[in-house]
Amino acid sequence: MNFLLTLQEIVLSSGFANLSYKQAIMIVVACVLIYLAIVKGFEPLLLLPIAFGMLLTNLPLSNMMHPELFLKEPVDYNNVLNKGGLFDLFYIGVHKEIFPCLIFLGIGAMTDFGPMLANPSSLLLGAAAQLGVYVAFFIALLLNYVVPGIFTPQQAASIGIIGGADGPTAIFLATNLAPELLGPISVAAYSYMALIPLIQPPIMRLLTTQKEREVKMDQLRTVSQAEKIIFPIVVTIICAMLLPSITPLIGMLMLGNLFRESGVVGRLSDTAQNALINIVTILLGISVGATTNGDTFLNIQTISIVFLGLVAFGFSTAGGVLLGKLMYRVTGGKVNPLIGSAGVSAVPMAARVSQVEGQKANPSNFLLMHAMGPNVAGVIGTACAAGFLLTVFK
Amino acid sequence: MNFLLTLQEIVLSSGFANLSYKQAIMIVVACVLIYLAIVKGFEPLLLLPIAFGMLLTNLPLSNMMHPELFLKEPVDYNNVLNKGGLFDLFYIGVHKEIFPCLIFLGIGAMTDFGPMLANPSSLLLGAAAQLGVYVAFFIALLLNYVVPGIFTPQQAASIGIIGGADGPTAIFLATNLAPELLGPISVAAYSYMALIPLIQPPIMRLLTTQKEREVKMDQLRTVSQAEKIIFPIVVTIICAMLLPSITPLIGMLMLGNLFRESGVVGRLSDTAQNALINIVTILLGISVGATTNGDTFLNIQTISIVFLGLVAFGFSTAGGVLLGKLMYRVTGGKVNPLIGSAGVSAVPMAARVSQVEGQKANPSNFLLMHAMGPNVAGVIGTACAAGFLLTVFK
Amino acid sequence: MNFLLTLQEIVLSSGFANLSYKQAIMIVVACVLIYLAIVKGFEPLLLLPIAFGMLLTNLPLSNMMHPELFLKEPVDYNNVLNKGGLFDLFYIGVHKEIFPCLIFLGIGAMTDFGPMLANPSSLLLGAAAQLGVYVAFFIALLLNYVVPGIFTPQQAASIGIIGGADGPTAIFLATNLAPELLGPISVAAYSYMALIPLIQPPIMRLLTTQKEREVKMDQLRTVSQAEKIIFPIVVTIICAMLLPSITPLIGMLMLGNLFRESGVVGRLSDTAQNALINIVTILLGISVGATTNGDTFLNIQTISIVFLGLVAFGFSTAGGVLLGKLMYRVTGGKVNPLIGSAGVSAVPMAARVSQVEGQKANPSNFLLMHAMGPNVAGVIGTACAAGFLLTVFK
Amino acid sequence: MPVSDAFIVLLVGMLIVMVELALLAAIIIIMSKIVRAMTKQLDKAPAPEAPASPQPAAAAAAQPYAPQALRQEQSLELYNVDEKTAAIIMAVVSDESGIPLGELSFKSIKAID
Amino acid sequence: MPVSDAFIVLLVGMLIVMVELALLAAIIIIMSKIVRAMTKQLDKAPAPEAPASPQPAAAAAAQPYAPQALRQEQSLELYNVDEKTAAIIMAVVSDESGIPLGELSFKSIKAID
Amino acid sequence: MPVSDAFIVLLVGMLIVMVELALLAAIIIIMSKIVRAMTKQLDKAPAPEAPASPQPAAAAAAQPYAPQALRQEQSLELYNVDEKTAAIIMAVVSDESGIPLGELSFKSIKAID
Ligand code: NA
Ligand code: NA
Ligand code: NA
Repeated sequence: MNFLLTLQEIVLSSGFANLSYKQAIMIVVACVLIYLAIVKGFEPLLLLPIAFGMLLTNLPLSNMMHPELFLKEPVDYNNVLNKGGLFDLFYIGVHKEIFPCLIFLGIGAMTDFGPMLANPSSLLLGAAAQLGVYVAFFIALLLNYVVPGIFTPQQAASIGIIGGADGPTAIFLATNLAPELLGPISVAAYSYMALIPLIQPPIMRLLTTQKEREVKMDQLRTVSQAEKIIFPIVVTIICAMLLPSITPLIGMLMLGNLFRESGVVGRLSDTAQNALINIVTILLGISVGATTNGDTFLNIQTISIVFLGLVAFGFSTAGGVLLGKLMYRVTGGKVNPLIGSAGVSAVPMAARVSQVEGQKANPSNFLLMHAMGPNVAGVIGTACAAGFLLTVFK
Repeated sequence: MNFLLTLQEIVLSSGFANLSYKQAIMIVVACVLIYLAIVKGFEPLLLLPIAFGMLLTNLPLSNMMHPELFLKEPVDYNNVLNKGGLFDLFYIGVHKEIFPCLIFLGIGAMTDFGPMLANPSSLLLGAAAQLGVYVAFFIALLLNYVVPGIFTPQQAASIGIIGGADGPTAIFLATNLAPELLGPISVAAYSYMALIPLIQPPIMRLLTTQKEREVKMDQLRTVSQAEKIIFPIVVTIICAMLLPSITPLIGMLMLGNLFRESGVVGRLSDTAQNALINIVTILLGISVGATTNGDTFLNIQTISIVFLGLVAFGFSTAGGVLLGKLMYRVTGGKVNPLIGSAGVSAVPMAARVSQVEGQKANPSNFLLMHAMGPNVAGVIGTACAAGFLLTVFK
Repeated sequence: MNFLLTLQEIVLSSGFANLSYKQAIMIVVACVLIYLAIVKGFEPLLLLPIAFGMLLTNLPLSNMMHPELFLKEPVDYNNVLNKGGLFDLFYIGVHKEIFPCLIFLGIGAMTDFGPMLANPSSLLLGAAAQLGVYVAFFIALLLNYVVPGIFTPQQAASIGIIGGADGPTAIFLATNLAPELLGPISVAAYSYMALIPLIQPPIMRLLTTQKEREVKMDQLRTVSQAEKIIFPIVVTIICAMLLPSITPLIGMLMLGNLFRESGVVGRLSDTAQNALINIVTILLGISVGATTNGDTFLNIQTISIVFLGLVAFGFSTAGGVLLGKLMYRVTGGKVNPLIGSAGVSAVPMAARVSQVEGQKANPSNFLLMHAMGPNVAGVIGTACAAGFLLTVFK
Repeated sequence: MPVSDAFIVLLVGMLIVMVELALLAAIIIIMSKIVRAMTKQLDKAPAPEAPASPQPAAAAAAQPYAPQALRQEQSLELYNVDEKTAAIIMAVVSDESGIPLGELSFKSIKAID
Repeated sequence: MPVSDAFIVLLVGMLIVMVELALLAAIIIIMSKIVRAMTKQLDKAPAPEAPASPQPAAAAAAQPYAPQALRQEQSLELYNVDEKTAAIIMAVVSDESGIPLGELSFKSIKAID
Repeated sequence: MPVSDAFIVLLVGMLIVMVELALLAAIIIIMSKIVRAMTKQLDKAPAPEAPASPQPAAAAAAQPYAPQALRQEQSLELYNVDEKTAAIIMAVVSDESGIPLGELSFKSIKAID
């Protein structure tokens, strides 16, 4: 052993000597995402862990994630445990859908379905706002005529679901149908969710008249606790019966909501909303981010996903607003079409956008509670869309 | 691909087209249990997740649980991870006894053994109240003369432990000796625990005289912190030495209690009592409930377990009360036999029943603290009984 | 079956009939450690779980831990899951470095690097205080001349890291290089950390003059939030680039710190600092303690580790103080060398020792904030030292 | 996958989602009617939280066995405040405090003048 | 398993549980006596919680090494400081350190002048 | 491993650690200078916490979309209250509520008289 030789070895095995240009680009991208999450407030709860996972996985030789271990079915878990890095172990929770389901448990415990129960037609708006899911799927497949072989139907379906504006559902579907695209799909989904206040208003104004936007809606009726308790049980049975493949996601969402509304398991509801969802968010965020190494991320697919995600959000917004216009007609002007755009979920941001746009048209307008109906319905709608796509493509 | 054909496929692969009558019955049973948990307050912290797990697992094609993957030893965990559904993954924590042990950690951190330390003869009452465990075991084996082959000795032992009125211990033993009966045993255990205020009073009144029930007991001495700190260490060593098979359960219970009493690890004690036990309760409850699919649940065994569980609770109550009567004699009337029934644990419900019955007999009677002694001793007693049954039958 | 025979079997299969003298000694050692943790307040958050794990694993036939399952690479995890006891399952989290990394996430979220950013020369003191790591490594290897074959270079490196006074880093390195010594190394590390107020002052006084100790330092500048946010990102990139093998540890530490400083993910920061770190601390502590069964613990190696740990702490303290003296010279007396000893980390205990010693020399001296700089720098320094040793010896 | 098939997926997919959520809406309407019809009985039924785990004995003793009504109805009195302002005040308080509106209870809102 | 064997299990099982818990009772009695005999020494021993993890520096400095009783009554002495300033100092320290005022203990506040 | 090699590890190891932390120190110094140079812009930038998960609707409405400075300076108006009392009130509120003073904002404190 020799002083200088040892030093040299250390230097040669350092990351500086092994950095590829793609990794360097990805490190910059990760730093930009961290900037957006912290300074611009882009969905930081998920984008910050995702971006940091992206940073770590692209540091040369860090060796913390090997997405390839999970791409061949059946996965050899003994191999994953022996060869895998730290993030591979976290990623098992994503790959086996444990994390998205537990996040939905927490979201269920945080969600008040009251406004939707008070106005069941909200559910139709929540359904209409899935339009972007299918349109983006369709366009993704059309892209094969431009770049042959760019997306399989499974990949197209996973990209389409970005339009549902539901992170865990997008991750659930992508993990099942196109795990190789999990990274770009989740980054796109969370980024566009943060951009909803910029994306939606122009579309909403384009599709509605001033008169429609001025509509003030009747106050919502009070929903009894019994209705709120029965609701999650009914939804579980109906949704799981119609589309069995989505049972894990919808079941956990509704269990969380039952924890909340039952009033007898406050400590479980509290843990589902706090400790559990936070722990899972950290582990899921990091490991999803860590799937984005330079080679798989920097390509034409990722750029297309960024474009298709925007298309998806746009058409979902339009779908909701258009059905809102139809309801405006049918009800003789009792429904303000602006609440339709809230059907894309992204709870509660999309509902706030409806509120803001409504007040711009008519300062005495207070649409928020009405928009919360389609908003939470959109979560169920996206889960159903995901269930349909799973049934068809898995 | 064809529009109508695709629609038809979706319908044919839906749960409605695949529902068996047994599943339908189980869904109704699950809804009844949810009703009991929420509206009647039957041990909702565990019964609600169990019942929801039961609901989800019986929705056709939901495919979330495959108890059969765990029934052949050695279990092929690579297969479990590849083929298993969401609840199979949660169930690993039950099958490997991680969850019952962590729940006991939390229970230990919540339990004050002070009243028992102040009156060590409580321990004898806690032991006597295990009578139902063995009687139910015995009767379960006798049932083989009625329905040949209905229960193996291992199954009988697992059923007997219901009489201990300790959920995690029952799950621990059943997982070890008769995993195929885990579902009905845990549902029976938690349901009867909730029914203690109905089951115990008649037996208590039948076995005691008015004069006995009127006995007022001396105030308990104060227990020093040093005793409370030494106690869990001593119990761990003694119990684990006598019955090594129960070390995981009793060790974690006592570690939790040491966290509590030591006063130097408040943050660990707090987490054991809250975040950790809540997370584990959710995962354990759902996956235990999910083991009850229609085929294994709806049979003569389940009905027998419901009957034997009641027998077990009854004899445990009687055992405690009868030793209480003996102590009443021996001490010349200083012990109120009503505190004996609290030895079935089900902390603190059984102790409250003693309190209520005592006050009915003598309005100035305040037995609660005296009943807490046998009550917490019953937890240790049931663990010992489980250790004995494990030693004999595993 | 026969009454007496059954009784006899129970007795023969009890722990009392199977206790070895080494196990008895270890039980006593565990009780002494529990005493030190509770009554003397020796780092109880980790020492109490470790000691209890030690107690449980040495109860005969308790069968909760089989460290040998993890010693042959590749580990057969299917075997671990089938044959392993409760603590083997917890231990997977240690063996795969999940637990040390998650503890570092929490520590990062708890640590304020502000004092170090205000005075970057702190980092040099934090580096100098790694001297003990290498000296202890060197002496451990020299011991081979006294007891041939006592320590391999990997073992010596793992022992040396005790001098870093960072529990998770020590566990991380030992797990990687010398898992067979994990028990004694962690017990020594946490015990000596608790003894810092006894170990450091004599060395500090020996190496400094009264005049040096009297130095009052200028007030630290305020550090802006922007600097605190950029810092963890920069450290991650630089450290992971230079020593890729330490990325998991330093990455999670810095992610936790970014959670803290970003101000936009308060709920993740809170969970990292509380529920998550507490849960992991319990599981890590118990299972690390459980690796110490009598046969592997009671030998010349353990005694040597106790001795080498003290050497390591001493030389680390000296290293920090000596560089402090150099800075005192270079700056013309502006730096008080007493803050150098805080570089051993053991946050914030070592910094408090600097404060106390400074005030003894000059009652108006207030060194605490200045000592916090080297103190938190020591965490990074030890991680770098571990990264170097991993690079060389793995 | 040919374009025609993709288009069929688009159509069937939208249809399924619309039908499923319409079905849910119908069921909710029916359920609401049933619940409101029998509401007086049910409303009193929900039991108090019955902790499954040990808790301080003395405290426990005070808890009744019988189920009781949770979250009793609350009437809000307004003084010199119109409903809109009241709604805004409530929203602001909820926002500032981070407590969901459903869990806040306002007894009265009064203009300070 | 024949009935006779099942009955033996019943008997031995009850016996084992009774013996084990009786043994525990006996040990508790002995332990209590020993503890109470040496109680004066031990009672003063339990150490305060010594957090293993980093905490705010200024607050930490105030903590002594030696074990002491937690939350003892505290009288605050002021030197050349009026009450108002003292209150502000305490509030600031509490704020900076993130420790609720109730858990901070100030022994004296002195103007450095 | 021969002694000489062990000694080389000792030397190289210390060197690497010193160099790495010196490098970090240098980068921190540079970073600090840059940050302080452009500090006026950046300081106002950090956005408020934008929760990714559903939260009470009414509350949410009040939150603005645009990023804004956290912890903006606050001027406190006092009516019929001397500063000392105000400081005490603030400290008590902080203590009772468990909210660090820095995160509480008092707009005015008025004696009810
Ligand atoms: Na949606
Ligand atoms: Na019991
Ligand atoms: Na260190």
